[in-house]
Amino acid sequence: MSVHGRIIVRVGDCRIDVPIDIASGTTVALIGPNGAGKTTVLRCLAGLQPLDDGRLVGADGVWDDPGAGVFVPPQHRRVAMMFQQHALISHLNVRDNVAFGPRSRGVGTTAANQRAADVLARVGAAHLIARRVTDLSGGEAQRVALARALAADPEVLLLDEPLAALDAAARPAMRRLLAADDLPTRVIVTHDPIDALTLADQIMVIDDGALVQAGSPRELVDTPRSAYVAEILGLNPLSGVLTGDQLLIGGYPLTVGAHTVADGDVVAVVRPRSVSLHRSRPEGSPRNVWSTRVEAIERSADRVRVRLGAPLPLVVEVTEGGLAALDIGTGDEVWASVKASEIAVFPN
Amino acid sequence: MSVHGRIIVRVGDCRIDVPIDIASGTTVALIGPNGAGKTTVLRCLAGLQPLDDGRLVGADGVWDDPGAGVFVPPQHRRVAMMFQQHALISHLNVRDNVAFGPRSRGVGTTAANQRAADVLARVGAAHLIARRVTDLSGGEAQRVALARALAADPEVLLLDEPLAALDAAARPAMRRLLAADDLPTRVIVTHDPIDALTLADQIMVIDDGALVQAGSPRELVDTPRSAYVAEILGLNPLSGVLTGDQLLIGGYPLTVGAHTVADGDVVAVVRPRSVSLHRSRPEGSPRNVWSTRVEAIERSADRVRVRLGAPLPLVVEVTEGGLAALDIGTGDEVWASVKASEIAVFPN
Amino acid sequence: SSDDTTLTVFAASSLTDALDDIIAEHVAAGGPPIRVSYAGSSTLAAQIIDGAPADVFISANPEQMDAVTTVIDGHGAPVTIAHNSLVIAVERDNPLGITGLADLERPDLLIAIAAPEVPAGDYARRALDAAGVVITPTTFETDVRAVVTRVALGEVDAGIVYASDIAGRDTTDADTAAVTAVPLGHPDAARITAEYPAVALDATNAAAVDFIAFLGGPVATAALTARGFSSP
Amino acid sequence: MTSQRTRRRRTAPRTPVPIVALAVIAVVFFALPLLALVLRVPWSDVGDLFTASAPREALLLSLLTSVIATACALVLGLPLAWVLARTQLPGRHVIRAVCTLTMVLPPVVAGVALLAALGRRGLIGASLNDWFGIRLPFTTPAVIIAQVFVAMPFLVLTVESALHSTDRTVEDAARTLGASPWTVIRRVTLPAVRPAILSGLVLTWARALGEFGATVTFAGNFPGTTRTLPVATYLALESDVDQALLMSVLLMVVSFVVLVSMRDRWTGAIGGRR
Amino acid sequence: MTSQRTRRRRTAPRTPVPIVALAVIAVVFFALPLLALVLRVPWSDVGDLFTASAPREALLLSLLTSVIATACALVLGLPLAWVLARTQLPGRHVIRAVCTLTMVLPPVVAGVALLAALGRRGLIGASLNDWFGIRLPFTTPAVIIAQVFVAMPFLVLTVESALHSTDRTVEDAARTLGASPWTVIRRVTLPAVRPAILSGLVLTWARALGEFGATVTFAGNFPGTTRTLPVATYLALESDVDQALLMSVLLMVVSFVVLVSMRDRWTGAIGGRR
Ligand SMILES: Nc1ncnc2c1ncn2[C@@H]1O[C@H](COP(=O)(O)OP(=O)(O)OP(=O)(O)O)[C@@H](O)[C@H]1O
Ligand SMILES: Nc1ncnc2c1ncn2[C@@H]1O[C@H](COP(=O)(O)OP(=O)(O)OP(=O)(O)O)[C@@H](O)[C@H]1O
Ligand SMILES: [Mg+2]
Ligand SMILES: [Mg+2]
Repeated sequence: MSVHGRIIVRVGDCRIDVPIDIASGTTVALIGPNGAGKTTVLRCLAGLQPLDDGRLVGADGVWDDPGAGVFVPPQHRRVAMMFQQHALISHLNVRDNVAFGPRSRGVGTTAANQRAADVLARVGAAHLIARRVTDLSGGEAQRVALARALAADPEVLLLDEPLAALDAAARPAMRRLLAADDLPTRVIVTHDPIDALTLADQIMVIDDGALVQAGSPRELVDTPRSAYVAEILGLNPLSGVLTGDQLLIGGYPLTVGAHTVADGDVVAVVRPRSVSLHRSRPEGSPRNVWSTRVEAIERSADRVRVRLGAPLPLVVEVTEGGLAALDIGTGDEVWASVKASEIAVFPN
Repeated sequence: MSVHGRIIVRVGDCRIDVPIDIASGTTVALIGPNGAGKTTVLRCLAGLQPLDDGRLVGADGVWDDPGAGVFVPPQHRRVAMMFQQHALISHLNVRDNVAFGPRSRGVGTTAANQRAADVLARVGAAHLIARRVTDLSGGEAQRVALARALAADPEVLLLDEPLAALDAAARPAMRRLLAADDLPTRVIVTHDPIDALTLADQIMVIDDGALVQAGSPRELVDTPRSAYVAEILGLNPLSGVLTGDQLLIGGYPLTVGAHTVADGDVVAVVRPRSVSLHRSRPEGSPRNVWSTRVEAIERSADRVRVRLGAPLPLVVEVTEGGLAALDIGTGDEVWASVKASEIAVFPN
Repeated sequence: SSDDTTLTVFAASSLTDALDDIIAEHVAAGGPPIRVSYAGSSTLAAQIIDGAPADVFISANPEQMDAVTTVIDGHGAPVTIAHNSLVIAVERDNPLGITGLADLERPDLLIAIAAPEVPAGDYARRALDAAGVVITPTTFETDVRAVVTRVALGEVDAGIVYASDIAGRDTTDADTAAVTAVPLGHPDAARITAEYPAVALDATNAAAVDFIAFLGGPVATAALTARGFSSP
Repeated sequence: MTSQRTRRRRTAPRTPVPIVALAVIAVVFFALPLLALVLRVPWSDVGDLFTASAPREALLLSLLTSVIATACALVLGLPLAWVLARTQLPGRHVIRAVCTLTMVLPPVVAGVALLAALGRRGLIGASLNDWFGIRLPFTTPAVIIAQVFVAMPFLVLTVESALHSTDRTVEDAARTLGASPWTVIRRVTLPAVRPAILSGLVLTWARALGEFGATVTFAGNFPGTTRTLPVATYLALESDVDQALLMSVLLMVVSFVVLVSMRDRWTGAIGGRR
Repeated sequence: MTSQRTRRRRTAPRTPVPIVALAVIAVVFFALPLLALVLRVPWSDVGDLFTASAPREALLLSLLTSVIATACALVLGLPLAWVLARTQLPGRHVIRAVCTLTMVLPPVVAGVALLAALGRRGLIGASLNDWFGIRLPFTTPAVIIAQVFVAMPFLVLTVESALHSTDRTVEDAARTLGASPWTVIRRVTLPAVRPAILSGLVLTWARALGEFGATVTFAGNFPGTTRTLPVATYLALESDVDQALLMSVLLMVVSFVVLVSMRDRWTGAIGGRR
């Protein structure tokens, strides 16, 4: 089911105004900082919160149009929403929670229970089927909440951080599940850029109630249209002033490559991989070379991120081997270099 | 404050038996799959759940010893716990929630409110200070819960997934906060191996109520003592049968390097970075070369993970450039190679 | 009683208006201050037996007086201060034309009498027996006041009540005006009357003894008669 | 009422001593008069109570009417509580107050009010009588009406209060899963407030069982049809205090057995929690 | 009672028609008799009510005693509710049943029980009298005791029920933050059950205000000290029905004003929610 329109709604002091353009069968990822309004957008789509203005149109007709006085209640939208805080029905056990959707849509008890068992198995929670939901651990509850939304067999799945409480080992399987072909149109709120980039056909970046950028993962990575988008995707954003191919960042000059941005305030983005580190001043092609200090070294399983200090607060990704070869530690002095062509600039 | 002892407790059908050895001032990360018992361990440390057996001794004396009938209630342990579901006091506003700890410990209203304001600013929630906690978004509530635990000024901080609901952009700052020197002993439950590896002095891996491995991040990455630990850290575990330097995995033979493991059932671990991909059969040193199909390609901001099919279900990490050069897509045939010395084996 | 000179009287609640008048006269005549607790005779008796601080007890029937005097030592002699005859209460202007107990046998009538457990019900039954009349009441009210209310509200067509229940009422109000008394219409039945004995619970309490005497005197009798009681 | 009510075994914090002390005083305060009452009962006569048919008849009528009244209160009271809690009805403060007034009114006056409305000359009782020949007073239904009138507010208030504190997000979740408003009410909301409903029903039943003033005023007192146990007890107090005490104790015993046998269920403590 | 009670504005699901219909019937059922009562009152006499001192005196006494009784019920009832809900006391089913019995007992019998315990010849009343010279019956404190005795169960049951459904995790959180059991009770638990406490207080106050049978039996009927408005009303029914009705309506009006002025507060609806 496709959904189009524009959500305009106030919650508290926060005004939300987001255009909606969800194509049938696609997966849309909603990302953005805390309090941006992601949950609110899902609630509007679900019909739990009426629009103040704007309009929502599903493939089956108008869902919400305050101007025209049209409002389709949640149970007639064939959506299913999974809540950030799970919202399990505490007096029903796991099976009955998951079977709730099918039973509400008129499926018989046996068939609904069968469906519950199937879906629970799919999310790796088959062993929890007879448990009281009040006895579940955080991650177990999240699996059950996900199963419950899936079991309802909706035409639009609204998932509010479906993987946040899952353990690392379970995530890949669950990601594959969320990417499965047999699922309907999906709208997934996530804080994990990797999830957004790998799962979604379209990413909507929301900040402070407004849509900052929407596009395919490729588009967003290649041309993040704001520093915020770049940062959220794990790139290094720097603000500065551009004059021709000269970029001044906090007084420090960088040379940038070919670009189409007008002179003035800009944001530059540097990928962590694009920066090289050296023990001594490097010779060669990179046009930007500077000396700095290592502020921190963060290790993950198979990569190392080096945080650099003034003049340019960049994060640099190196390999373990590279780090060993450099033989540097926190506080040491290093040389950094980046090619002009690796610096992307956008208007601020 | 240091805490030592052994937690033995039953919850439902799950028996938890975990030795505890937390040195003063260190950060301990608790990782493990959903339902492993991490939250339960925190609750025992906090004094919210009495031990069935075993013993807990803090630096200030015995905390819990069911054998001796000793039990120190939570309010006398100088711990502060942050809950997975936040557990904010819904009739108090944000400031009063955060000031609750200091006020309970006898700090005057003005000083407690000042402390609340300071700590809220530290977690990036200064603007929420006057809000009702029932009006917060998921991530906002999590910041407030974190602030509340910090403001209590405990000697042991127990944090149950403190970053799960935070947006990607906020996480680095919050990680730095959790790594700050002025914080007391910390026990952090997390599902993010990166957090465990970068924040913790000691990692405890718990599975099914038992301690699977404990050690420094380096130790765990270098010598994961089980397939589970390897998997949770993002490595590729494969089970097989070892005979000398020959490893048979589901019928497929691999050559492994020098090792000290006895013949028989073993688990082999291959790092995603150690595997190379090629369009055609590669010539050269790697002793393990095989042909397979690309099952999936997952992109993150600046790396690409390629999931390989039979005979060896491995995940391989390549660069965007590398991928472009290979010019492969899902379903294509590729050649994979891994050096014998890059395969680590452990007894199963 | 905080003030030792205050006299405490426990009186049957049907005496309320008459006794309030009498006490006013008594005080006006230089008597001590008096406080009264009105309730059903049986409640009062139970309270006195339980040690309630009463100086004078005025009962609406001899049985409760007996119950008290057999238990309490040192009481004075009970004096009957009033009688109360029975009448038939009907709606204003007697639309159904009831003229006596005999008419109550009419099958279409809804009739209320007090339950036999309470004095008024006991008297009513005796009156009916004396008249040889057999009726099927619709309800046995728990007190006689309720019988009057029923008639006043038109819920029943007739009821057997004390004369004082109707005569003693404040005639200015609408409800009471809706009730009319019809004599029993049978001489034997008319002789059945309720008796109000009063006693000083401590014969050595001069004020109490004085008050009992005052109750038997002409001032009190006049007040009681004005409220529909008959003199002993 | 809880987004995720946890049922963990936990260390119970010690109850502060002043709380225990006051609770003990409260228990003694309740238990002592009841004990004194029981001691005063002439137990040697207890056989009469069961051979005599009057108390048995009254007890049966009391049980029957109070149970039916409780059922009626449920049928009418639940919807009323729902509307008060869940709609934004403009006059709901007034409606709530109106529906609470019968608790405050002396029961006899409540009976008078019922007569004024439903009696033979009453506001609509007159029409009922003239058009349909229905006369409510002096019938068993009148007993039930009187009991419902004075006892229903207990159910309404208890349930309304609980409805306010349920977790609406759980209902939201049910709605997005396709549940109609009815299904949400039936399968999500009502089960969530079940303890409140049960305790409201107990309060209502208890009040109905003990009801005297309104009953005697509106329904009268006729053995077998309108003489309930409280009415019989009241009358017995006039003539035979011992029998009255015996009957009260009978009422107490019946209620006691019912209340104890419900154990923790009607207060919301979960069944077998240790 | 909620780990995270959300206060989002939401689309209210439409209330199903049968619910509205039944609620309307319930409202009519309550309103009609009260209306009929009000219509029957001789409003022309209303002046007398305020010039005569007796009704005013009775009203003041009723307000005073019912408020004190409610306060006593709070002081004793909260701890009792706490102990019943939060301790694993072995005999708590029995204790709860004992503390609920006075709701079922006909009020007059409750008064007899109080006399049996606290009367001058009573179980402990005799000792009180002999040793300390304290005589409770027929005093204003006796009125209050009678009211507490019959009305306190409403508070206990309402609060206990709410205590069972609070979110214990929030209390756990408070404890790890260093809060003593007292602090947890005072700053976390009691505020969380505040709506239940308020509605329990209203129920208790209402029951105490309307109390008649136990009062007249245990405390008697002395103007100024024990004649409360319901007692005065009952008495007036003997002689002057109109005045009795007027007084009842006075009682109704007072309660009505109090109830309406509390708006949604005592039922747990949050203050100004639309
Ligand atoms: N009832 C309310 N009253 C006032 N403000 C509210 C209310 N509900 C939500 N808000 C505010 O609206 C904004 C959007 O909330 P929303 O829950 O949609 O954020 P979100 O994007 O889901 O955030 P998160 O990632 O933290 O879950 C937040 O600033 C939140 O504090
Ligand atoms: N009251 C209970 N009754 C029965 N089982 C329980 C109860 N509480 C917890 N459990 C079970 O105990 C196990 C451990 O729970 P715990 O909450 O400690 O897990 P966890 O490691 O924190 O998991 P997660 O990562 O999902 O939060 C789980 O299997 C859970 O289902
Ligand atoms: Mg959210
Ligand atoms: Mg957990």
